[in-house]
Amino acid sequence: MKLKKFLLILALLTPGLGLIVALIGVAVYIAIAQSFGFYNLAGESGFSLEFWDKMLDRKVYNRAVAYSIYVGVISAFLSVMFAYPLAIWLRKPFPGSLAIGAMLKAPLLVHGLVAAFLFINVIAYHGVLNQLMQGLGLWDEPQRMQNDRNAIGVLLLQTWKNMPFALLLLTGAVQSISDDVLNAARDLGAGSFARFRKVIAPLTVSAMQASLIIVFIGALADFSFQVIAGPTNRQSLSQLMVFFKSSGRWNDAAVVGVSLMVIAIVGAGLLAAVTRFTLRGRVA
Amino acid sequence: MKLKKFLLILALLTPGLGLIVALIGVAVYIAIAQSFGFYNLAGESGFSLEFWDKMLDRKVYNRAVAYSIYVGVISAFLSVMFAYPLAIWLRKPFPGSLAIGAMLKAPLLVHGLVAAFLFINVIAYHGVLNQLMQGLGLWDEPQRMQNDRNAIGVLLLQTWKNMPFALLLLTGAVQSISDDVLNAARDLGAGSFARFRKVIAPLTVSAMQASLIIVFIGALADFSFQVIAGPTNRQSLSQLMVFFKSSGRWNDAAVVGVSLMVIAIVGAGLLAAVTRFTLRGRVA
Amino acid sequence: MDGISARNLRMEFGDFVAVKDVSFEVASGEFVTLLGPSGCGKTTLLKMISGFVTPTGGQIHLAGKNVTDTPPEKRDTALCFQSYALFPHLTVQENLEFGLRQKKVGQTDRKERLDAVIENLDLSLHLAKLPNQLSGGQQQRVALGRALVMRPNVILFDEPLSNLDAKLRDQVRIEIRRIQRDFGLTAIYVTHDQAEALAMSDRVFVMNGGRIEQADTPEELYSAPKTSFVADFIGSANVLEAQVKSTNGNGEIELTTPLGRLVATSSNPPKSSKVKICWRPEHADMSANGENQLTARVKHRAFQGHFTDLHVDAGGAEYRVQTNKPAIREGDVVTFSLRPDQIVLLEAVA
Amino acid sequence: MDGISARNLRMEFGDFVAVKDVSFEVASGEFVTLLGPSGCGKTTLLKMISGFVTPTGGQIHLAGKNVTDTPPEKRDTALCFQSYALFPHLTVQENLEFGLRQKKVGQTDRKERLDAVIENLDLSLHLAKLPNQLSGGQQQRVALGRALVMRPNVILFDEPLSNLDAKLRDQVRIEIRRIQRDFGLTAIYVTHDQAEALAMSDRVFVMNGGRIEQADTPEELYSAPKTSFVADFIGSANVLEAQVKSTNGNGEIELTTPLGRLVATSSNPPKSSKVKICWRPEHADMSANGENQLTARVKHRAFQGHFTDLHVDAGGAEYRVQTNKPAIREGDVVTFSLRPDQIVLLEAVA
Repeated sequence: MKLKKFLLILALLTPGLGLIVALIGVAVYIAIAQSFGFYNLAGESGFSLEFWDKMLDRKVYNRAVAYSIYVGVISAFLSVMFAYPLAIWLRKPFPGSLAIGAMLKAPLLVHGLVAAFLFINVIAYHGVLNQLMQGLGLWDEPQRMQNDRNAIGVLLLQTWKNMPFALLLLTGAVQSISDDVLNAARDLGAGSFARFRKVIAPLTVSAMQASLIIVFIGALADFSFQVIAGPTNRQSLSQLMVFFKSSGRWNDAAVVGVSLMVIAIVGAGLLAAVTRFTLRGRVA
Repeated sequence: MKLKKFLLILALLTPGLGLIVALIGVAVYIAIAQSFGFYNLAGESGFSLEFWDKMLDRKVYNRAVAYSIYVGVISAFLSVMFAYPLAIWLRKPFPGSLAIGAMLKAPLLVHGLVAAFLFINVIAYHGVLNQLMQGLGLWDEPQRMQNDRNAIGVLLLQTWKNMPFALLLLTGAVQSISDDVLNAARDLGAGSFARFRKVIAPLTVSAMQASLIIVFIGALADFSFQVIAGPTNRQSLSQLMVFFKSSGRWNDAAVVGVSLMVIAIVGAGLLAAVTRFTLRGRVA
Repeated sequence: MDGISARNLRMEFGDFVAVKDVSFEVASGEFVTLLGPSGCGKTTLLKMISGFVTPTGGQIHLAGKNVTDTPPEKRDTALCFQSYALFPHLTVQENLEFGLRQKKVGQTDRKERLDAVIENLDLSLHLAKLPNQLSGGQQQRVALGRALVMRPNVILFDEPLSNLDAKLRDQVRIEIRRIQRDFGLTAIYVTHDQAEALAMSDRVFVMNGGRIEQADTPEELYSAPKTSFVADFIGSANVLEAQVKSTNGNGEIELTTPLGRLVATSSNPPKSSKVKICWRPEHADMSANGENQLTARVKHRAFQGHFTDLHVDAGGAEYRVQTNKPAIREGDVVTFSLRPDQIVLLEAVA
Repeated sequence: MDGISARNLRMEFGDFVAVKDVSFEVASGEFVTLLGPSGCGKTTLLKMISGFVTPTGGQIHLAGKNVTDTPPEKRDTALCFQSYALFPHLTVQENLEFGLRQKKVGQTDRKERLDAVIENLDLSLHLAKLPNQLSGGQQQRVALGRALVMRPNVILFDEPLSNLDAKLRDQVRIEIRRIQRDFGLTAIYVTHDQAEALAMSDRVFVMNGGRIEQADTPEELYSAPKTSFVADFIGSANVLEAQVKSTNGNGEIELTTPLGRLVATSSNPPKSSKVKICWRPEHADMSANGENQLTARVKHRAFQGHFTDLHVDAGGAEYRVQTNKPAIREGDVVTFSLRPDQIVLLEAVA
């Protein structure tokens, strides 16, 4: 079956697609070049390790790297950790399962920024949570929860935002495991944890990896949650990049941008490897 | 099959889930209340239409509403428009289809902010595109493309970012249509466009709606693309909300936040209705 | 005793009663088939025995032990699934070992049991392969091996041949029976295919509407069905209602039927003055001029090789007749006779 | 002519040749079945006729018109799919109308054609239902109706009964044949089920390895298979090699075989001094003492109701025998004879 018309449509799309691919290629190349001193829009262009050198010495950069990785990794694991049991639970329809599924996926429909705003509203110094706790007499004075040092607010928001996505991916994967295969494992003496470890996890490893990686990359480069709910004494890499860019320090911004990409790629690879390694010998 | 342990896990999760649901409920309630003058952190609390009243009169607000809807709707339609033919094309595996699929989904793995940065890098006033065009002698002087008035940059970025998501949803839906059903349509005399309009589109309407709505809501509340690549003379609703919040004008921020939510819900409903109406009589 | 004993088993799903008060005994080493149309409760019964379904009422004993509330992972049964249900991410060897590792069987014992099964099922060439690299028949053998290696008291089969083509089905059928005998297993085999049930079983339990209608050897089921359901389900007998006109001391019974007067012989007296009777399509004798002579018009003919299936119209109703005369065509009028001992008396008509 | 004519059809997929130089004629109104195991090329051939596959070589004429390169949407054929392939989002009525609307058939004509099909297939009660509200048999009827309403020159069936249970299969089989006759359609029917092919067809094309091995009426195929493949595929004949020892003028042929000396009668002389021969399991006569008397030991027995299948061991090879004596058990030694005219001479041994 040759869908000639679809091929025609594709042919019409190709220049656009090609452009996008070329654009990405060029853009990545430029960012890398820029981080090494080329395309210097402010000063003299030419190869130089100066920008990387200086950046790697900056405390604010190193703290941002550590902080972004922290947010990315923890968010990824929390999201997947919550999503897995839910995906397994929702594998077979039961009365009310549709409603629960919809409710759990609701965050996909609420923009993160709105969620962050709502969240801040609740935990603000004069916010409703403080008022409630004081009203109940549990707290003597309002607690400062907003923009907390350990970025628990950001992690909460990231998990809240990303868990449904992981759930979506894992539900599909978990549903594709046949009842018979799970029943066979049971018939052969595997309890529910053994079934998870030996059958469900290995058979859904791709979805697990995809979830971990996508959440990790998203949370790594978080900007809006950080701006609204993040700790004030830390900066994420995105914040740093935007800061440099808005100060016109393009080469420094490029260094941060390239760092983000490298960390994203390396981190994604590591996460995939760790997942596979943990399930070693049980993965097809 | 009663997975007792999973129910146990769920029981352990319930407080957490309940908390999240309660939190969202409370947060939405507070935002609405706040927009009507309650929970005034700066001045006196109490019911008041003042904040809505004043806000609806502000030109900047009305322009932000129109602008955000513009970005949301156009991004949604562009993403779905590009994703559909690709999804149909990639329905059956063919040599190279995996690679193409992976390439098309790559934007899911690149954080939007990094993409925006790269994009800006290319089209900047002293950027590579201008240099190239001048070098080729096509342009006499550099063109100002950054932060363009019509937000074409933002639309490009939104489409680039969201198309893969729509593709993901649509591919699954399109793949679930059996070959036999498409062949039957063909055998009964339906050409490729008739097959799309009478079989493929009605059978994938849910995925189409989901794609439109998710992209719409995401683009509606866009913040980071807007900050980096958006027109400087326009503000998105998110920008406005963050602006009010950082100025300590909580009630005004709440008005914008509630507006965002209302527009998101109404817009999503309208999009779903329009889709279904267009395919009226052909949808199960 | 060492087999299976079920007492008053009952299973309700909401308002629907899937199994109604079923009791039976299966002797150790016996091969019993649960046969019936879909929805008759045979799969539910199998799931009760394997433990995936807990009966609403009644008890199941395996080897003398009450296992009614024992979960499947703790029962000494092994189930062969219709879909084979091999673990797609594990090699054949890992699939075979799965249960032994779960039950923490020691290395030496494990190896010995594995080797026995690998040899018996001729799997040695496939140990390192994944299930999707095997043919349907090979997958079936691995599934069988994975169950056998557990050395279960009872082995359960859920329509294990339905995904194989006709030729392979015959082969695997023979293989399953051989292995069941070699290992001395008690077997419960679920199928909706009467040919399979007749060919393989020591006894067949014919199920209908959640009950066992008749539990008998294949030969007995075929020659002496007790109800019209059994007569129809096994061998598609022609069933009709008859009025008993007279009986004599020799077991000869005179009947009035829609086909006219028929004479049957039976060692048992009829259950009522109005009963159902049946006769088998292949018992219509087109050459004999004996008693019970009938005339009918052929409505439909289907050549089947060593016989020809005819749908004939007689007395306003349609009957099936088999003949080995392929020359008969649609529209022909045929005459055939039925031997009195081949007319079987069934249940009373309510 | 008004039927189908195919000349030297050939289909290659990469290195694999699915159909090799196939030519045939199907008369208008004829019902032809393509029969063969999976991979024999029957479905590819059907797809060529329907237009979903363009042959690598050769030509197809429908009603005298060369349609070799005509896409399926422009061909006057209608295909009934194995999966029914109903449009799940359309009602039964909309499914039936789909093709007519595509072909822009006017309202009056559309209604008339629709009504004819609805009445003929008894679909009037289901018109407003969606396909998933119908049973398998009803879906099958809608699929049939959707094809019939197009009033095609040629109707094509791709194993249309394989998703129905045995009883329903018999009914629908009869219905398909009735409709094909009523509408005077030329039909090509693909199946791997020999019973279906024998029961339904005017002619059967037995396919093997991309070729038509034999094209004949069911009766001819059964009584006079030309090759060992046909003999085995239809009715599972016992095939063995034989050396021709002598022939006489009366068509009597003396053979030396692994079973000893056998005498066959044939109107045609053997193709070579070494040929394959076959005999059918049901032709083994356990009561006769005629020529070709053989003795064998029963290795496996499968009771099948009106006959019993035996696998017997004779001269070191295994043969299938059918008997109507259910008392024979595994291990018994049986004696049977074969009538010379029931031993069929097949192709020469290379």
